[in-house]
Amino acid sequence: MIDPAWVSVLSVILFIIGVWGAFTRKNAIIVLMCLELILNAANLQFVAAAIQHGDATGWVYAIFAIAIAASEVAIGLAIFLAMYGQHETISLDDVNLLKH
Amino acid sequence: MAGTETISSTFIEYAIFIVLLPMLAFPIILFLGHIFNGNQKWVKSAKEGGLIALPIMVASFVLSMLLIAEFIGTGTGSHHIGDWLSFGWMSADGMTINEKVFGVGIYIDHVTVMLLFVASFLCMLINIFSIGYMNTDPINDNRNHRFYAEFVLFCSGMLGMVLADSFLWLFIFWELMGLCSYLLIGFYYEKPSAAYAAKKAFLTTRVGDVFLVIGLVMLWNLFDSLDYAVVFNEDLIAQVDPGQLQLALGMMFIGAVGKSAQFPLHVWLPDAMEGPTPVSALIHAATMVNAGLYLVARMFPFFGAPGMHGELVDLAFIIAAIGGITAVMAAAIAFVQDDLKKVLAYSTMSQLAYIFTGLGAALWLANSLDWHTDDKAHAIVVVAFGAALFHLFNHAMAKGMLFMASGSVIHEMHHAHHDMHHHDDHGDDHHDDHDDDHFDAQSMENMGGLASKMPITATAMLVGSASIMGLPLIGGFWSKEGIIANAWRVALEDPRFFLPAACVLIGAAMTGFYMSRMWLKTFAGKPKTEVAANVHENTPWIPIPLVTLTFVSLSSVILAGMMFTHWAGEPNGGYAFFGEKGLLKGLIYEFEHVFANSDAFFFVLTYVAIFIGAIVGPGLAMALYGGSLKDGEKAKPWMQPIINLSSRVNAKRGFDNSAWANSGLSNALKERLYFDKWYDAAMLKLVAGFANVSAAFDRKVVDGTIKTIESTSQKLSTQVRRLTTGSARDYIMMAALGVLVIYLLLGVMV
Amino acid sequence: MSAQNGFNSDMFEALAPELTLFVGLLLIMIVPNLGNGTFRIPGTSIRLPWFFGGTRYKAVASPRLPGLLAVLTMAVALFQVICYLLDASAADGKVISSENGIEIFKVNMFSRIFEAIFFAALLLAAIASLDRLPTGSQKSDDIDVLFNNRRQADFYILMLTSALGMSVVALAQDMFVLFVGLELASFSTYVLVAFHKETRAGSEGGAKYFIVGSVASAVGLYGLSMLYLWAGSLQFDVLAAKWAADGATSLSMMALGFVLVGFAFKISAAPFHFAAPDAYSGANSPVAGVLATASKAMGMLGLMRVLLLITIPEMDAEGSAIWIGLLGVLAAVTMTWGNIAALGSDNPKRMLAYSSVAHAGYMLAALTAIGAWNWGLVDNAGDAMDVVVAALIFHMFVLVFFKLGAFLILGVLEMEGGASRLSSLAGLGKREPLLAIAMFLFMISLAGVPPMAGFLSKLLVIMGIVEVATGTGSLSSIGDAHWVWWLALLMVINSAISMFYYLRVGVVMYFHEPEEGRKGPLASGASIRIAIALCAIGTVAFGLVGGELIELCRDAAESLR
Amino acid sequence: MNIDYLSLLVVLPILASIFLLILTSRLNGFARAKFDAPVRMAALIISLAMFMLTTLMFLGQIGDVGWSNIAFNTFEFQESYVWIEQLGITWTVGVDGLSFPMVWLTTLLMPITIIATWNEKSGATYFPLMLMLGGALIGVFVALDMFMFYVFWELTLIPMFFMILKWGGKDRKYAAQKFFIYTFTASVVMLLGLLTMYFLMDTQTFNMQEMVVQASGANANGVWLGLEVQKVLFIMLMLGFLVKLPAAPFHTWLPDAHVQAPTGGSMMLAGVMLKMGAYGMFRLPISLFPHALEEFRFIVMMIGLVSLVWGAIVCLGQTNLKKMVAYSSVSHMGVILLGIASMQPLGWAAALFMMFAHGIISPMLFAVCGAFKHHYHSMEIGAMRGMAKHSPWLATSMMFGWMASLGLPLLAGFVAELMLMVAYWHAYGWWIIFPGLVLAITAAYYLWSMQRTIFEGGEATQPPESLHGDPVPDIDNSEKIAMLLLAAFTVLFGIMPWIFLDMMDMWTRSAMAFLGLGGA
Repeated sequence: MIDPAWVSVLSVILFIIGVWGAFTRKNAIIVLMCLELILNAANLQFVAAAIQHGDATGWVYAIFAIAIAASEVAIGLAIFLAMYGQHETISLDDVNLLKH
Repeated sequence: MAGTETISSTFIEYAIFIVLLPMLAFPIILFLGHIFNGNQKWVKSAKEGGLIALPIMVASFVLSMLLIAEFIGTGTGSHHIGDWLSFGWMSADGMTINEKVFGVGIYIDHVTVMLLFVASFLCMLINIFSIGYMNTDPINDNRNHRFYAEFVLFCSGMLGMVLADSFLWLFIFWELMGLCSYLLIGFYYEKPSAAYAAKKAFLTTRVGDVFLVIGLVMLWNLFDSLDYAVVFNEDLIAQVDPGQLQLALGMMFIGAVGKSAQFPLHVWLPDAMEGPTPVSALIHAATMVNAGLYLVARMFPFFGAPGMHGELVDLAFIIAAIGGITAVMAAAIAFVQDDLKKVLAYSTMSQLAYIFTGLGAALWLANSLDWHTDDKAHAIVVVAFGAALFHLFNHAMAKGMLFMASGSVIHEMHHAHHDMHHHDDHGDDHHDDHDDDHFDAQSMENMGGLASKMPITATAMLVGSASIMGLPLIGGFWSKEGIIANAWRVALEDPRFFLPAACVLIGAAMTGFYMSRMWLKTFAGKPKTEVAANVHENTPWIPIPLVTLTFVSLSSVILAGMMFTHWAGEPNGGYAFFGEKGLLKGLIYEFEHVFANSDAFFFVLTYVAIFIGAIVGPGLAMALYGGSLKDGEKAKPWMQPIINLSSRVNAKRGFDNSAWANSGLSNALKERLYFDKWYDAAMLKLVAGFANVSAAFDRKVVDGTIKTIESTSQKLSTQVRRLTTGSARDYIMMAALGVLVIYLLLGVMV
Repeated sequence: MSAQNGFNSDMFEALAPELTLFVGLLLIMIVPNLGNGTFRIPGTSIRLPWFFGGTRYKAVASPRLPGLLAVLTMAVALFQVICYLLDASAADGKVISSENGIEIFKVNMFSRIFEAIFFAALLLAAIASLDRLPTGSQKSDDIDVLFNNRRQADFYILMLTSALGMSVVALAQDMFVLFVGLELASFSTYVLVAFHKETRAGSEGGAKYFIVGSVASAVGLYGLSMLYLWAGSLQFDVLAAKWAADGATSLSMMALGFVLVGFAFKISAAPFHFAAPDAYSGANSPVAGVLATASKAMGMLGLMRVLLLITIPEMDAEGSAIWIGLLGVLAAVTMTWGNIAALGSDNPKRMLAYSSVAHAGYMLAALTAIGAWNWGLVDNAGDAMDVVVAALIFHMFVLVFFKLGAFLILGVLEMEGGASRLSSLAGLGKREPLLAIAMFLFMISLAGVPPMAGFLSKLLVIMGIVEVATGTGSLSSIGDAHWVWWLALLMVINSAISMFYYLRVGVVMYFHEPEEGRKGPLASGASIRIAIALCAIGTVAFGLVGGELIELCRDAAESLR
Repeated sequence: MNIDYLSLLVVLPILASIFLLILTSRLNGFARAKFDAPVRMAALIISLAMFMLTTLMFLGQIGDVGWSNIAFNTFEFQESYVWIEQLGITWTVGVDGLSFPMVWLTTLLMPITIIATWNEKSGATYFPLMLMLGGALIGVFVALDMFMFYVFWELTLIPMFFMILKWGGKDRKYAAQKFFIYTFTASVVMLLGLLTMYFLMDTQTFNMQEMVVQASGANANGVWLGLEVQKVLFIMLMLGFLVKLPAAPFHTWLPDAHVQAPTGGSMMLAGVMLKMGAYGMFRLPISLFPHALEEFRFIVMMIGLVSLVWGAIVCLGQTNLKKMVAYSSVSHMGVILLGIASMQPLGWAAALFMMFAHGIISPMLFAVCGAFKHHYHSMEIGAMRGMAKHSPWLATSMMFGWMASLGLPLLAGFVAELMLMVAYWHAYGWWIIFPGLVLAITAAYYLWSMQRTIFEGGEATQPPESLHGDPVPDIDNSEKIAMLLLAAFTVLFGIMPWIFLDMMDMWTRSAMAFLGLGGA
């Protein structure tokens, strides 16, 4: 069995990729995907920690988090769809009617 | 003088009514005038308030006379009416708080009595004169009630100032007079020149008042009181620092300079002629200008106190020097004035300067002579002080008369002009009509030869002029000789006094010249205009004060014989009228003293003064302006010789003075030595300029700072809000930056 | 304090308000759909009426029905909460835990008073919304009406779910449970913000709010996972014990930072506030009001739980909390940024959004002061903490009235055709004097002018900060006071700056002439006016006689420890 | 029956005003205009009743108080109720020699202001606001609880803000905001100072009376709270009051507020509101921090002197009548600071009397300005000349007011100036040149303005163009009554200053002794 520490490392890498993507990518869908990466990084971390501490709650947390992530994607896609309907773009940079 | 014993008396209890009656009459007349304005009964029977004011003034006069009669010769008295302000005062060590009081009361002594008489008497006469003068001039219709209201208030101010028992109340009434002078000078408010003159008068005197306040405050600090009863206490005076006291008195003197129109605060007085003539008489003779003299005379106890021996001579010199300078300066300016009232105005200034010189000399003497023990020194001091006060008296009477007489002239000129204009309505001389619009009823260039047409006025004017000039035996002669003599007496001791002494001596000749010039140009010679040829003297009321005052001026010799100078100058008031010598002996004593002085220097001095004042000055004037009346007209027998003499001198000794008249000096004098110009320029350019710059500074810099902060923060706001770019990516980026900062800060903390 | 394991009647009693919400939620979902619909038994042609779908019954077809149900639900829940608050004392509390001893919920005054804040805000917003959505004809087969009817239901369903999420946050004793509640509330609000998806602004605001918010909460979740890695549990008491034992490690600090980000977004602290103005201006006004009050209170609640339960030093321990410097800087930047930005804003909603950022700064300043509560080891340190926490609670409570009230007034204008410029408010003083007076009261209350509730709340916050800063009470100079005193100074200066833009609203209302086409009284809308009136009454009443509420807040604050 | 008269004075007008405002706010246009007259009458009756009440209190008909024997920190008509128990906040009222003259003054000015602005438009809103303002002002003066004091302090801003905003001049929008923000800014700093002080006290209390007892007990043996702290708190509190006073360089809100404010607003603003600053100084920083005052006395003096001189000089550069009068207020308020800095009971009494005298005189000045504007539609000096001819009543009122303001003896202002000069010379010697100079400058600008308004205007000059050839009107009867009343009181307190000076004197004397101040 691999050392949970490696899982944590993977989680950190995923987190960094996710955050980096969240503020570098213009495309809303890709940002949403990056968001999922962050959430998954958290899930991995929960699992790794659960293994490390021998505590089952971590698994429960992870399952909850997956559910949350799923609903988040659903809501996000719905909102982006609405946004596309109005602005005819999903580029986050181009949707800037509200500012200052 | 040591302490003031309170003399129980009947009339001092009522003395407050001398002040209160006219003061209460002020709102009453104003109110009634407001209600009945234009009502025929009000105009005819009440003379628009004139006949309400008159009984009040008479009552004041009667009360004053009763008071005076009681106090002549009995020394000083005071009557404390009550406390006005009481307040806490922290002691110097900060340990205790004492109670101090500013009280209200009446204070009577010889100076008070004299001034009280002058003020109440003249106010009453001027009131009579006003009824004749004001109510017959259509320009004053429907606003005479305002005149009488302000007039009585003015009188109450003067009477209150004289009767006050402390410098504080002196100042309060002093200011009240300032207000009334402002109102009365600006009586013809619609004339810009009157508005300007009123403002000038108030402002100039206000400058002096500021110093007076400071002086009073300093005095308060020295004595913890302003009551005469306290501050004149010699024991207390001995304890104060002479330097401080001199400063305080000097400050107060500046106030007097402003009020009495002395150099360099003299500029308001000639302009004050913008008011109606009774006002001029009031300001110049009865009230306002005397206030300054009264204030300086009030300082006598400080100078006379043994504790101050020799310490205050500098101030005495300054008083005399200001007087001397003003005497010559004003007289010189009077040379070139053509306006009848302006000549009198400058004459007032000059004569007041005499009194200041006299007071200065007297104060110097009191301060440096050991007069408390030495009888001879005592007499010198008393006579010196008395002479100054006597001149005040003489001048007030004469100048009151002169102004009323000039008012009479102007009034009649005006009427004559008005009548002619009216009768010429159907005539064909339109050119003249046009000229008449600009007719100046006050200019002596338009007069001449009035002696035959206005005998009472001319006589009064003649006596008044003689009194001012100091023609032997008449009015001011007695006092003026005394002033000149005393100035020289001091000059022998203190060489600095040569300046004022020389000034007053030269001034005597100048006075002789300009007063004669004025009389001759007005009353002698041929009429210079049609109007002057048609003047009549027929206005009621006006002659009453003129005649009265003529006799008063002429009877000055009797007062002299009654030892007026001794009585008035005696600080303890112990010297009663007739008390020592009786009238005849007194007269002999005075004559001897003046005309046959045992001291050779003063003997010569007297005759020099008489010579230049009574012969050189008038002689020059006659040479230039003398002339006989129109053929077939004759003046009264007491004037005809003078007119004849003048025409003869003019014929024999007449010379062309056009070179003088057009010289730079003459022009400078016509421009009043540029004082007004410079002051106006200073006010406009410097003060107003600075004020405008300040106002702009306040708006642009002080307020601008706030506005800049506001506009800067608005700009900052725009900048800050610009960070909200509208792009969600940027928002996340900013948040990421925020995370970094959070870690940085947490790291710092750990 | 009693512990409660598993499901039983006691638990239902303890969680009555939440259950009320749940029931209400179900009713809104079911009731508007009741109709003559039939159910065909598969394979047969027998249709059984099952009262669902089909043509709606007239009684339930009213588009207003969901709203009224929601209002009723919320009112009942609020009533239950208030009853609890009035009955309970600080010592009371009920823990609901799983069978293996993991504490999930804790019902005490602290959590209940926050629920009161949430429910009050949502109730007022719900009342205000009753007239907002188009309510057309009653004909049930009209597809548009049907659609609107559905949307009505959606709106109030989302409101109730967010209420539910918020109460979970208030009750949670486990960080993850708290997070779940937070997400539930957040998702609802994302959709509420984007509710007017037919408008460009609505969809854009929703999208931005969603993207930034979900990134922040994802980061927060990641922080939780790290915290879990560090402590092996996300129970508050476990974490607190671990923190006290280990102190700050790099892992725990890292985790703390991430968690803070999640909450900082919710309270819109700078620099995590950027989406807020966009969201507020995109959302309809009652929703924006909810974001600025309830949602912010929720974030604040989370922050307080994390910072005050886990990381605060013990009363007798030396030193301040580890985050005090961080929070101090955050507070200073947030309040100043918010105020400066609001200063020149011409859009009243954005202006209120920025002012809400500034208010977040004030609250952070108070939290900062709590970090120094044991400064100087004074006897009354506990009091000081209670006082500041109570001040914060009071502040958030009364904020509901005047901030939400201000948004509701904008809501009235929105119904007339937009409130996106300050000039929309012009002439309100003439058109509707009472509304204008109410708006003016809200504005000066926001600025902190007595005798409004906003003054009392600001006064309490400043008093709390100063009390902490002055410590034992004997200073040789002001420089010896704790530096949080300067935060108080910055706070009052900021109040002064804020006066400028609050006052401008008053000026516009009373001075300027109405815009073109805006004449006469505003479009009717009784319910929103009732909500506004309630807000105005609350603003004035709690300012004049806020004593009882302060007492309640004190008790609640005490029950936190 | 024991009636709490002071609370009545505060609560009655405020409640009445709220009632009237709500009553009429639902009405629009014509219906509302019909309410103007009854509302106005109601406001007048209420304010007159209040005036009667305070006057009867003063005359001893109510309460039988020996007014001139009230020592420092003892209060009459004292009543206390719990307000916000949880914070120790009470509603505590009381008056002493410091506050009673101001209370009386407020009740005097309220009916006079209402009369003077009898025909103000939208009276149904205006007069209730006036009542509210009056109630709030009285609240400031009678409050003995720090919280209550602050609440009323801020509450005064609101009615005044609306008065300026709704009834003001052309630039009223700017002026109203400036007025509000300036005062608010200063007062929040003051609030922080008050709260810091509260927590540094041994026994924390909002009650001013107890605070003073505590402070003076500590000050007697040392420095309460330590000198450094005292100094900082002194500055923070003074800042709030200096801005309100206003003292240079914080004075620029005043001209704007005054010029734009309606007549009634200006009258109350100059008459009472400015005095709140001076009142606050005496009530809080001076009573609590005498040591700091001693430290800062020279700075206080300099601020006063700069206000005095600068205000006067700027007056001279004004062409706007009302602005000139506004700056003259700045100048006169400088006198109060000089009085405080003199550290003499006399100087303090001078400051107190200045508050009172200026409170009677300045409303008259602004009433005149208002009438000028009302009738001639211009505020420029020189726009209308020869008022003496066209509008003798206005001209007389103007001259009276101007003369009173420039310190003419036997009018109220003189007494204060005289007392100040005495105390000031004692404390600062030759600095007296500056106040002296100001006496002259004050005369200069007043006379200059009178020359161009009352005087002149003979046949050469015409009535102003703004009248469009209409006959020049004089002031109407209500204005006449107001002017006459103000003039009468100015004379009354000029001739008989002791009416209120006695109690002020007692207060300053006992305050000085109580605070252990002294020494030149």
